[in-house]
Amino acid sequence: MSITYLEAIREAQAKALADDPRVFIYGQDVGKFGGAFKATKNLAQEFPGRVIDAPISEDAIIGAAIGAAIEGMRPIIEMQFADFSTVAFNQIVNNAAALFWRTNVPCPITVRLPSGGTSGGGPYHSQSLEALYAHYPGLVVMTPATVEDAYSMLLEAVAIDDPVIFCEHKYLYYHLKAERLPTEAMPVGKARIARPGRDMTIVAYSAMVHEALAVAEELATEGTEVEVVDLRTIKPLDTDTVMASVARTGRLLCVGEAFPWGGVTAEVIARVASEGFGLLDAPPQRLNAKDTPVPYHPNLWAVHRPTARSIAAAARNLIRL
Amino acid sequence: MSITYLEAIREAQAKALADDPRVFIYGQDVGKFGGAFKATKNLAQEFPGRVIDAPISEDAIIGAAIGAAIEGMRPIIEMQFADFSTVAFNQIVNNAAALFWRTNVPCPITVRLPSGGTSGGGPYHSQSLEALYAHYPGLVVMTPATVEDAYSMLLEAVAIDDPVIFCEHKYLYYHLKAERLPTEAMPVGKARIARPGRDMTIVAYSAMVHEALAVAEELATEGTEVEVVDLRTIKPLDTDTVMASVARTGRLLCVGEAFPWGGVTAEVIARVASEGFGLLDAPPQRLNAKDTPVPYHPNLWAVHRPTARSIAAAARNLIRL
Amino acid sequence: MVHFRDTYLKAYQGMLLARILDDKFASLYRGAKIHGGVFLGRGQEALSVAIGLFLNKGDVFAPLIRDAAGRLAFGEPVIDAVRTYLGSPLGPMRGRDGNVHRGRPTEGYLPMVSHLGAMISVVNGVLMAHRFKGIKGTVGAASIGEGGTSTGAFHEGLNQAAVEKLPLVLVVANNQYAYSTPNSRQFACNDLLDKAIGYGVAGHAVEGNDLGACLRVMREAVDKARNGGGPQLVIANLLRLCGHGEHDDSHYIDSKYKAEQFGRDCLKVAEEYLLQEKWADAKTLNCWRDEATHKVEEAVAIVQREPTPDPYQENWTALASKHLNDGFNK
Amino acid sequence: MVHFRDTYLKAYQGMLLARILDDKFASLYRGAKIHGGVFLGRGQEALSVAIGLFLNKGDVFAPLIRDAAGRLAFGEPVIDAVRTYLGSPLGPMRGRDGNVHRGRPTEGYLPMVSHLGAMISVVNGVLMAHRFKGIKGTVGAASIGEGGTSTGAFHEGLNQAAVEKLPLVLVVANNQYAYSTPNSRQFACNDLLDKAIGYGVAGHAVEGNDLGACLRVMREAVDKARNGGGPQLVIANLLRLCGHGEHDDSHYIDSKYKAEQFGRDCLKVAEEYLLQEKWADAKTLNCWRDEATHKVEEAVAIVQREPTPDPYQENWTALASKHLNDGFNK
Ligand SMILES: Cc1ncc(C[n+]2csc(CCOP(=O)(O)OP(=O)(O)O)c2C)c(N)n1
Ligand SMILES: Cc1ncc(C[n+]2csc(CCOP(=O)(O)OP(=O)(O)O)c2C)c(N)n1
Ligand SMILES: [Mg+2]
Ligand SMILES: [Mg+2]
Repeated sequence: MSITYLEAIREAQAKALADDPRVFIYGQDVGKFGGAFKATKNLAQEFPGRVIDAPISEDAIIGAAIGAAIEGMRPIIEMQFADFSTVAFNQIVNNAAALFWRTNVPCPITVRLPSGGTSGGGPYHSQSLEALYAHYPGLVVMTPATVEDAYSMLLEAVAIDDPVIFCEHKYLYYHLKAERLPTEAMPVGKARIARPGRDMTIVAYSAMVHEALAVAEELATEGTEVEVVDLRTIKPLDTDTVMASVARTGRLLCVGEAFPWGGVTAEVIARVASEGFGLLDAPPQRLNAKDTPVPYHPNLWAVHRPTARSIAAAARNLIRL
Repeated sequence: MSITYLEAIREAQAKALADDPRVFIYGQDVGKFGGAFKATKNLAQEFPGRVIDAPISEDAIIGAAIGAAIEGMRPIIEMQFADFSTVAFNQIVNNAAALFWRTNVPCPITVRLPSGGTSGGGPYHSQSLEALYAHYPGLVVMTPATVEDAYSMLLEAVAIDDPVIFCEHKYLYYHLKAERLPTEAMPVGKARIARPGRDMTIVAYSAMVHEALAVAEELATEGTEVEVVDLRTIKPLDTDTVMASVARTGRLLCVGEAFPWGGVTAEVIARVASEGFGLLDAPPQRLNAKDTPVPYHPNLWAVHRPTARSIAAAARNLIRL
Repeated sequence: MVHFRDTYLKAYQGMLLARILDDKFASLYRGAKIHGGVFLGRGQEALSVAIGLFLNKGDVFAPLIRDAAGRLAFGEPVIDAVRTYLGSPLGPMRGRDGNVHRGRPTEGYLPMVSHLGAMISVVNGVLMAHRFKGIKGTVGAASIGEGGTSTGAFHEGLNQAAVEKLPLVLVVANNQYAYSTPNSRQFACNDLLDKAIGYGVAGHAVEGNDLGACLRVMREAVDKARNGGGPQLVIANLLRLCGHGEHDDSHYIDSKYKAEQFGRDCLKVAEEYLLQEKWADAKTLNCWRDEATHKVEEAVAIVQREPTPDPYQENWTALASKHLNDGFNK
Repeated sequence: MVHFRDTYLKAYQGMLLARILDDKFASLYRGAKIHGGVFLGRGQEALSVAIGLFLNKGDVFAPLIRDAAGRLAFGEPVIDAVRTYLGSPLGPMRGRDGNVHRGRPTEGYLPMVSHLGAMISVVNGVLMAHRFKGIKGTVGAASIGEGGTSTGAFHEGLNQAAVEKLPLVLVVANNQYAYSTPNSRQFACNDLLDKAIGYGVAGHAVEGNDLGACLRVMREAVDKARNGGGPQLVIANLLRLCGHGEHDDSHYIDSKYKAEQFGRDCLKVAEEYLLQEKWADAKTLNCWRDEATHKVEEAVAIVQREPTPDPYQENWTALASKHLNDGFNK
């Protein structure tokens, strides 16, 4: 038996619904239809009345989740694509994220954002919005890179008392498979050494972890041992694990699929440069998507975002610095 | 005669309206009333039919600006507070910002965001959102710190063929005065050495420039010469000027009033660390607002954002590193 | 009729208390004792109090800036309001948020965010949760101004309530202006009541400065919602008898409105009615006024002796899960 | 009546061309020649073509995903559509955006963003610009699905047009589903037409699969808008005769709808009418079909020989002001 990243997300939701009567799912087409990506397949049938189709009203969808959370429920919200969360932006960052700080009442909602690029997705079905949500205080932002993390982190997202932005990568939905679902998991907020190495640290998250691993594989054949750190959660960001890795390797390349200005790679480098300056044997480097909307045509898309090829080039460059 | 930062904004709009028939102003209460802050005072009377009250529909306000810009107009949009632009977020980042890249048709709109904290403003009338807009491709983000820049940069914002997010600081509205309006200006996208110094660079923008200047003044009495760089525009970010300054001083402290994760300070440090690593004699440091919503009570507010006091402490710390 | 009289008297006293509380905030503002804005409900107390009055424990209420009366009627202690305006760390918002941005979410009293319309769907969510939990017979009320009806959030929220057939009472206080913006620049329908049919919800109109009318209409709307009638849209016609905030002299309000029936001060209208019906005499009114003034002054005196927030006692963490706080505020 | 006949014939040919173009996209999709989604207007061509047909040069049109017919009628060359779907660098979107996200803004043909409702206010802005520039007699049309009426953007856009009394024709294609979501989960009014009065705009209803009816109603709506009648809300009843996208088998569509009058294929309905009126015979219809097929095949053949985008020729700059580009893509 093997299970995909997408199926893991479905299974986590099934388990959350089964284990906790406070959980319900709300979003466009999540009911009988099972969601645009089938992440809620059969859940409406298995859990009658608890998987609810919403109108095309993202702002009100999040608003309702907040109200339900105040009453002790644990809503899971599916945005049809991460990109459409921009019309729910205000409710997420100004209402959900601020509630606990303002009132001492927690707001345990999970917002699932099908994120990231796929070939032919174009500017409005490809975005990676983790940096927007991490910038605002009051949110936990998860970016699982593995089937195991997709499963266990989604369960943890539901259990956490704070609003969680769960960035699940569409490219990994079908591409990524595991043998079985995990029975235990690393704590939320801890990064993972996805591959150990002594010559250079590549910090990545979500789909880019796999590009980084491919690069590590490739560079190993050239005698360069790359350590790959999978951030798992970008807020909070596990500076300690990153710093410990850089302490071992002396070199840092940070890779993200999002737009380049600000964002995860800037935050990681700023932290390492200010708190771990002495650990660095070379200037820390970063690689992001290009500073344009995400292009539609595969030729353009393949160059817009970092890939194993461009990461390898950057890594080879860094090793020479 | 003396002129405030707020008056400079009014004057720039008056001049834009007078000089260019394509310009109009659209926003809540901007007409006869002259705007919540009086930034459009008398403009409706002086330019009949060209300063238009909008309904409480930020999404549609930006949408209409985009349509008008497509037809060759040059709309200036006033958000009543920067914080309310979150409900226009989608139109700004996904429609206005992407238009030129998608279609080769420019989208010359100026969105004025009364930004930043004032005592008693609280979580929803105090935000500094420059990082959100800088993260998305396709926008120019201006953060004027002086009366002169408020005037000349707003005129330039209107002249530029791209959508400009104009972050004007509410705290500076009345506090900041100049003798006269400028007749010439530095180019957009160029940072300014607000005060030269050889021991340390403080990079700041908007209201924080003045806090940094106060610190420079104070540290000068202790024998530390602080160079203050005013970024003026945070996208594009003038890396060259920052780097040249750090080359002179060897030390970098970057200060912003926005939330700490990501944002301007992370971006500046990431650039200097990756492109100017060798210039640094000490770890680059940063100071931002705290990672909570902006508090209401003045006691809390004064500690939430960086002030001359906390910046001075960080600067003294850095000089010892 | 006895019953109505009791309700009326109670409501009047709520209006009076709200007016006196608001007046106190205005005077504290003038004395620079309040930081930031002060937003009053002057002229809107009759409508507002009627909302709060018919809600029970277990119901939910999302008031807006002009709802001092409704908040008190819903059960807000005067001192909560004072503490929030003065930023006391002992108040429900602990100096973190202020003025009209206050509430106690776990008591069904939702603290508004500034963004107009945003609280409507939050009320819906509470009502959906009640449904999930099998709690029956509760109602949710949300306030909005006529200006707020132009927001996307208003539309999405009301439509969501209609689709879910929630017991939402959405009260639109049409005070003719949104800040300085007159209705002619805000909407183009003949009557905001015409919106009800387009959402498939019940509609009610009321003269918002007539306490008796407000009580009758609001009771009907709340009862209908409570008894399975789905969302109720209440449109009240009235006038704001103050600035948008206390910084605003409201010179832009067309004097024609002040001459209209609905431009009369609802408190005065109610007083006249009380006197006319002989439900109270001038002496009683004075006595109530003194009581209310005392209540307000007492609360202010208490709060003014309270400590102000100490930023060094603050934990500066926005998350309930302390261990997930990012490292910034170390 | 001669005039109507001409319009009808032209419209029919537009529908036919759109259908054949859509079918071609479906077949290219099945052949994996198109990356990403393919979204068809099957069953909605009568309504869509009628929108495009009554717009003139100088008018503005913001179509949505099911508007292949309206786009062509508005003047879109077939090759623009093909180039966009295939991502040709020679198309209007140059491979940067794709499929239904296409247009030529300076020709009044607005390229949709995906976010539903967002284009309505953009049309308003164009019309406001016309007013500023003293251009008279132009009209703006925007399409939306019944699902899209639940967005805040729809509400703000229609209200804005009403306040500004703009010549906006807003056409709601009520095809009973938004993706898989039936109307019962989308809105609660009896008839979407009931929304018009709440905005203070004119309302029109039409059977969306009856070309004659669509032409009559749309002409009336466009004429009224053009002649100062303010915004016009057109509600069409119809059925989508395909999946949401070509990846979707639309199994969720209730078969009862297919039995309804409005569930009949508008193209067939129009053909029958043409034959019945003897405005065309079977041979002519075949001939038109062949012509349209030829046109589409020719365009596809041309585009398939065109180069694909070269990422190394891209300047990767999102700003028109090249000198203000930030340094990332150096
Ligand atoms: C989305 C949004 N935009 C702008 C504002 C700023 N604002 C605060 S109150 C107000 C006017 C509200 O008018 P109305 O809804 O009629 O209520 P009233 O003040 O008349 O009671 C505005 C524009 C806001 N709070 N939210
Ligand atoms: C704001 C927003 N949310 C979600 C989507 C995803 N989405 C694309 S089409 C669609 C269904 C649209 O239904 P309707 O408006 O009825 O148009 P139809 O597809 O039936 O023509 C959805 C939910 C979107 N495009 N925009
Ligand atoms: Mg009002
Ligand atoms: Mg539909």
